[in-house]
Amino acid sequence: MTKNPIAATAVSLLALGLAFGVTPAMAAKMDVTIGMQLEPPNLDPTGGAAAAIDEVVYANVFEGLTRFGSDGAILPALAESWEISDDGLVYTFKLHTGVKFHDGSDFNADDVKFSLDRARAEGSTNAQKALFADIASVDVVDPATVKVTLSKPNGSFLFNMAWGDAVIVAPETAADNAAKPVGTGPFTLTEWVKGDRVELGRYDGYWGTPVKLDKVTFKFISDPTAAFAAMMAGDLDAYPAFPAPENLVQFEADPRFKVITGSSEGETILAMNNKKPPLDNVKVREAIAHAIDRQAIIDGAMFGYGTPIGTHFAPHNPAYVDLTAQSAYDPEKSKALLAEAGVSDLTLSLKLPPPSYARRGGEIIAAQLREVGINTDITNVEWAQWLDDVFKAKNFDLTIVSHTEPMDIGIYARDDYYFQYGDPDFKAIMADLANATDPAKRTELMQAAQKKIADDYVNAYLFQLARAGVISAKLKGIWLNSPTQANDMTGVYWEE
Amino acid sequence: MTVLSISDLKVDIHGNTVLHDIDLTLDPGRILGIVGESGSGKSMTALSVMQLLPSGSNWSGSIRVAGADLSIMGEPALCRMRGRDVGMIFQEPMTALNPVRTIGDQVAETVRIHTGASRREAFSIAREMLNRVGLPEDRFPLDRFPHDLSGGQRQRVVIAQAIALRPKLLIADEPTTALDVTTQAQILDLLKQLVREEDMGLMLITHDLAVVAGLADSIAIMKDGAVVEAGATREIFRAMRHPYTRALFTASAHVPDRGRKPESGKIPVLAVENVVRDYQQPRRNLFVKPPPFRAVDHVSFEISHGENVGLVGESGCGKSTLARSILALDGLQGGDIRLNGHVFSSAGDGPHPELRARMQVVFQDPYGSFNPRHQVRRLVTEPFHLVKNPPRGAELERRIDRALTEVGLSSSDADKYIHEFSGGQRQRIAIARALIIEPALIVLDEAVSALDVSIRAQILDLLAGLSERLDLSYLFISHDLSVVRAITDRVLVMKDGRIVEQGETETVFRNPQHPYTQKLVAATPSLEAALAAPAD
Amino acid sequence: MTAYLLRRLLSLSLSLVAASLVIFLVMEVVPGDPASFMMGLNADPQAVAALRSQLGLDEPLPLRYIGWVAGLLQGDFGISYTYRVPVSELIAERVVISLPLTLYALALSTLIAFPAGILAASRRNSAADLTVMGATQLGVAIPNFWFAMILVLIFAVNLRWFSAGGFPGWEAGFWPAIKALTLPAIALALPQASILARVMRSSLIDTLNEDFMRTARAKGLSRGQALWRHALRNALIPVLTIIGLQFSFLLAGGIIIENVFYLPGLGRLAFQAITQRDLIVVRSVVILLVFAVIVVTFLVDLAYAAADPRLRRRRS
Amino acid sequence: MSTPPADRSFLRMALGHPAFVLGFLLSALFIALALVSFLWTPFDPTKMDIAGKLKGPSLEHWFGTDHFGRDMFSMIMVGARVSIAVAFVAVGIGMIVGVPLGLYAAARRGSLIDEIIMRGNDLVFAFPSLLLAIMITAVFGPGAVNAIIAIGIFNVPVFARLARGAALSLWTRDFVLAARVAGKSRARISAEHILPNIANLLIVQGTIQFSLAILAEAALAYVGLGAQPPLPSWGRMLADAQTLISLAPHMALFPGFAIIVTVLGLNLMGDGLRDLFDPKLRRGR
Repeated sequence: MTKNPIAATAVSLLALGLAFGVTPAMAAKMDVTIGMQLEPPNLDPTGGAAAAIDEVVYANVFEGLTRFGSDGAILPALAESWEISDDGLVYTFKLHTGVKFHDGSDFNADDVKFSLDRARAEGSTNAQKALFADIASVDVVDPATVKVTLSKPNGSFLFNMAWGDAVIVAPETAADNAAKPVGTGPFTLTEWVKGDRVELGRYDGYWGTPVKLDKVTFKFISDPTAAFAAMMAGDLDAYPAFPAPENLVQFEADPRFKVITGSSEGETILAMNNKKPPLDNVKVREAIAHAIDRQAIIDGAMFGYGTPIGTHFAPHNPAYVDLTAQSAYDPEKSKALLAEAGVSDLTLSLKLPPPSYARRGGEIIAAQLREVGINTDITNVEWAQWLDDVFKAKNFDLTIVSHTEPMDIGIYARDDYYFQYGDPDFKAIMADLANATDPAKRTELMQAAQKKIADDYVNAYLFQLARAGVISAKLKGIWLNSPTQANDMTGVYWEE
Repeated sequence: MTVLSISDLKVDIHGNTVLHDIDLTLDPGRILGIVGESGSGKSMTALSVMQLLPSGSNWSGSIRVAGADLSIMGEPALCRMRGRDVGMIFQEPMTALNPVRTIGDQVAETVRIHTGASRREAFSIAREMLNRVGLPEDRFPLDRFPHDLSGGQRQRVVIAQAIALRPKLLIADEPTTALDVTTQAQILDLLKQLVREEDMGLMLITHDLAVVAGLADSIAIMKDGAVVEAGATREIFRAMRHPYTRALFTASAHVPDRGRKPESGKIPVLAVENVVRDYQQPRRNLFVKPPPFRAVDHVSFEISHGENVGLVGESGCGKSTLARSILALDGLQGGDIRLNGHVFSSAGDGPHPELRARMQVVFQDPYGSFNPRHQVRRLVTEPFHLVKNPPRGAELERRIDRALTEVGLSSSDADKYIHEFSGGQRQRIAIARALIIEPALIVLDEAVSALDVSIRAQILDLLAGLSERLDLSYLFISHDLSVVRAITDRVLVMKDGRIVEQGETETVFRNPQHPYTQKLVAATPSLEAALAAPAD
Repeated sequence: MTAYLLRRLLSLSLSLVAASLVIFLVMEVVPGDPASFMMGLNADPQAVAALRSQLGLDEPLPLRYIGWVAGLLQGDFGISYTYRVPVSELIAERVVISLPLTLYALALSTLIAFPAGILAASRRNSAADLTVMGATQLGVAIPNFWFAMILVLIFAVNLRWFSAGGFPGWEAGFWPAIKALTLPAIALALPQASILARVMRSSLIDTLNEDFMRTARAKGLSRGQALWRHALRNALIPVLTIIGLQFSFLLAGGIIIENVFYLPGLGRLAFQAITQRDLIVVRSVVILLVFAVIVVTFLVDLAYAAADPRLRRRRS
Repeated sequence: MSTPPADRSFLRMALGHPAFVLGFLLSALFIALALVSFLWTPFDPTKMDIAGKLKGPSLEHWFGTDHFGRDMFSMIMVGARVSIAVAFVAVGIGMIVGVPLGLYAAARRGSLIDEIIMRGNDLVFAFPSLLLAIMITAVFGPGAVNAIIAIGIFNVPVFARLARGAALSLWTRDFVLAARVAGKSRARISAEHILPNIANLLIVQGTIQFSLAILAEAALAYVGLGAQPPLPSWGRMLADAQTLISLAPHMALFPGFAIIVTVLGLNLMGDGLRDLFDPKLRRGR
């Protein structure tokens, strides 16, 4: 870059002009404001579980060895290429050179080793430590080459490395990333007004394809009305995961906006406490499943956005089996099953976390259950309380929650998981799956698992959460689907 | 030229006639006394002249102030008249001044509003006026606030602002009623002097015949919204043509018939010995506890069987505090009080009920002495709480009936509520309440002070009669010397918490020994003395 | 008077101590573990335990109370559990929104209430009085969050005169910031103005009935002059109390309004912190608000003394 | 026949007070709606009809239907029940606890207990009320009962202060002294003489507090901390309506009007009662 003082003055004058809004109207808009429902508690994806962290920094501020594409494919990121040993145990990553962290320091293989070792170390506060569980060692071959040795073959290792929790950080700045994130991405943090917004500015030293935006603002508007008003008033350019599906109709009718709908990884279920009588009786669980009219819930709570599911699996996955018919809406059958189980005058607690799928869905389910003679005791809880009361203490009968982690049917194999299933047969299926490498065999096992939990009516499976967002009609390059929770702004631009 | 002439004035408020047939004239340098009992329309007459009648009022007739006809003056003209041509002094000096503005400011305001004088000029006039009314600069700088001043001093400030522009007419509406007698005498003197020197006309409104008798050149007696008699003061009193004038006059000077002299020698009904009562003063400094204020300072006296004892003193002398202590409502810091020889103290649960039943009380305010939610039956029987086996049924009815008839009410009044009675009747009920358990002693705390003279005369007769018939003792507390003189056998004079003089009532009043008593007696306006004095 | 203020100060400080204890204990019984909230659904129990000790949540109760109070006295509010930044920093960021909003709303409310109250009192029972009283009755009855919703619908969504909420920051300039606070301030001010106007009116009517008002009229002041020169200052004394109360109420009571307009203010910080179990933030905000209330109460006492010379006796 | 002063021609005077009459009618309307809802509502207020959601007002559904197709009018009727019950009990708690405290403090003026009661009051006043109510419901969990407690707590000092202030001025009145001379205990005097004479004041304040409690309940329900579904509540209906306000404004308007009208009615009634009870104003009439 030239060190011409006159040019610099001109640039800053121009910047001044921008600030005062005297730029010619013709100039392309270079900034974008994105609405988000939750504010990230911090900005360190390796030190927190909140999805909101990734939604701000993933691909924008931090990068990993690999990354997700908008279609869910695994793409190279900081690793230019990689080789996998034949036994599947050794991954040799060839790194990009000339990569700089936002503080100006160089990125090299040492940073990769540091990041991976830090994440898997004892006392690590990485929320997804399991991603790194199979790593046996990380070795620096040369500044541009890293060798990762696994303790056992893991078919999803590259997938794991694409997660936000596996981004590469620099040793000097890792401790402060929560408030001052320093990554290698195309954007750097310029300001964080807590409770209001995070602003990212373009990082000029970025190694990859330059981004087309100067500035990205993530604005945190949890209140759906406020979100609606803010979009309508033009305060926001996009709200990729719009919290109020009821307003989408209005956006669709407005030429200024485009409504994007894609699928998400969120299986929304009515979870049941499988160990608590009378829910330990499969007949009672089946009765509940038959009492529920999924379409009414999707229409009533989600205003039509959502796909009915009959098991805990994402419908867009090729291995998905449609089992909705098995638990079709049939109140008469439900009543018969309850009678068969010898249950009458049943009152169940229904604890509802804050999202509207739970609060609204809960009201509808309560009404539907009442039709078959089951009373519910609704308690609205905050997430913190839900974690304590439902997730940890298992003090509940029913709850509604959307499981948004990708490919998470494995939770049914956990003994102490909150809905307390842990069936030995199911565990066996999952064990086989972990060892299977043949795609056909894997599909078969996955389908068996889906059927097993549907047959056992572990939970009542409601619908796959739609990812419905609103964007300004002129904004291009936003992800339609969400293979992971992220707002990848690297390809976003304004149409002239 | 007359400063005020009113003819055929009629005022009604919301259709009710409150004044009619008012004809008055007042010449410069003269004092016109307007006398009447409460509700006679005295104040309304004054407000008509000021044109500050309450909203919803209508007036007709003619009012001329210094020749100007008020009926043709608009509000701006009236504003120019008020304060410049007519000044007014009110009854309550404690509330007549704005508490958040300095006295200098308030006096100067009269000047500034009418003359457009500069701030400095106005303040120098204010200074002059305050000096004039007896508030010298060294003790009363202009930046004093009203709360720094006593009632009498405040009344002087009010006078100063009323006369600041030397109005032709000064209206004083009960200017001394809220003041102590010694202060009253001073204020009346001041007014008189101002009238003579400034050649103003003064319209002096009062309920107290004695006040006007000594001061006014002419007098108008009002009753029920009309002037019943008017003329030169001496003429009026000499002739007493109108029956109401006569009635008022007799009532003012009324002395009830009291035959019997108290017996002595037995155990006194009440023995007060070396009583001390201190009040904790509010802290001014966080760390230093202020010395207590001694309201009652080693007071001793006795009341014998059937004896009526008066306790006189000006406000703040400690007489009410002493009364509360005697009634065992407050604790003592020294000395003791005995009733029929038994210690009567508020310590513990208070005196034994049977003992308490020997002493009852009648308060000053006929409106605040009764729970408005109870029927008379319940009000008068409240003291039966002190009796172990209170009367019931027919016996109770008989006792209520007797108590009510005793005080001149009828037994049918038992089922009424207190708001259905007049002030005088309420005091009768208060006396009935005191009488019903047949006490030996009744404490009468300013019991007739709030009553009009004619009613007061009736209540005094009642009290005298009861004392005689029922062998009752009274402790009669009052600021009004003439009343005490009329009804008591013995009198105690109290000042600053001490009894400065006591003795046979007549002896004390005829021949006061203590200088304070002398001052009190001298300051008390006396009707007889006023009429006896030569005309000036 | 100094003694009076000193005594007030002492009793207010005692209140503050009592308040801190109450807040601390209440926060202790709030269910929900901040550490497990922060780590999420699939968190490793070891990681949660590590975080708990890192946050100092495993120390004994009295020690934590003392540590907290000692920190407060030094201006150190601790580190937010969720944001991992000093609480004082968080609060400072929020105060620059909540405080101006409060003052703005208070100014609006006073500007509306004073003329309305004076008009109504001076023309008692007139059509103007009835209109003002009717309007204030309505103003008191309207829930402010509902009013805020309607304001947004009309002025932001339909007319697009204002943005629907949010705060550009003071660095965006004074006017944009004020503009962003305007709708919230109006929503907050409406009920407050109604209350204030009613208090102003009744206080003024009481004062107008005082004897000294008659004295003023007798001096030759017109009704208007008497009102301005004598009634207003006296009538202001009870009004001051209400303004003081409203200040404290607005400072904390903006929670819902801050939510509707997604303003990052103190109330919203507290509300968020409660739901996220960021206890250290909750109790710091609450104690700060209590402190603000106490300071304002004290200031009102001072203002009393300024308005009412009876309270600043010079005679000892 | 004699009647106590408060009852004398009270009815006639009340009927001549237009604000009171209006307030009484409005409040009575909602109390009546709440009572009728126990016996009858046009529809089951919890009955959903997803297909018939968000319908505007019609002859069938007077106030339209909500986002679940429930009948808004029926919900408002039942919601009145909740609002009124919560407010009533909360104010009741405030009175039952606050008034005796205030009376006791007044009877023992200047004592340590008086001091403790008044300082305790100051303390509660110093807390930001809405925030504390949110904290209370966060501790004990959301629900109507906890909303009652949270609102009730803030009513205690209101009544304690009012009762103490009014009682203090009565304690200096002569009729109280007369009762003391009649040997009555402070407790008995408080019950017999003080309480009946401050009852008017308490009723007036109670009415005002009642309306404030309805607003507070609505605010708590609005943030999700009031009565829990399926029981309808006005505040929650507003919260539900919020995102739909431009699509189905009737969902926000009707519950909003219900709150406004009820609160307005109670306030008008309270002011009316104050006028009617106030002897100063009465004499002027």
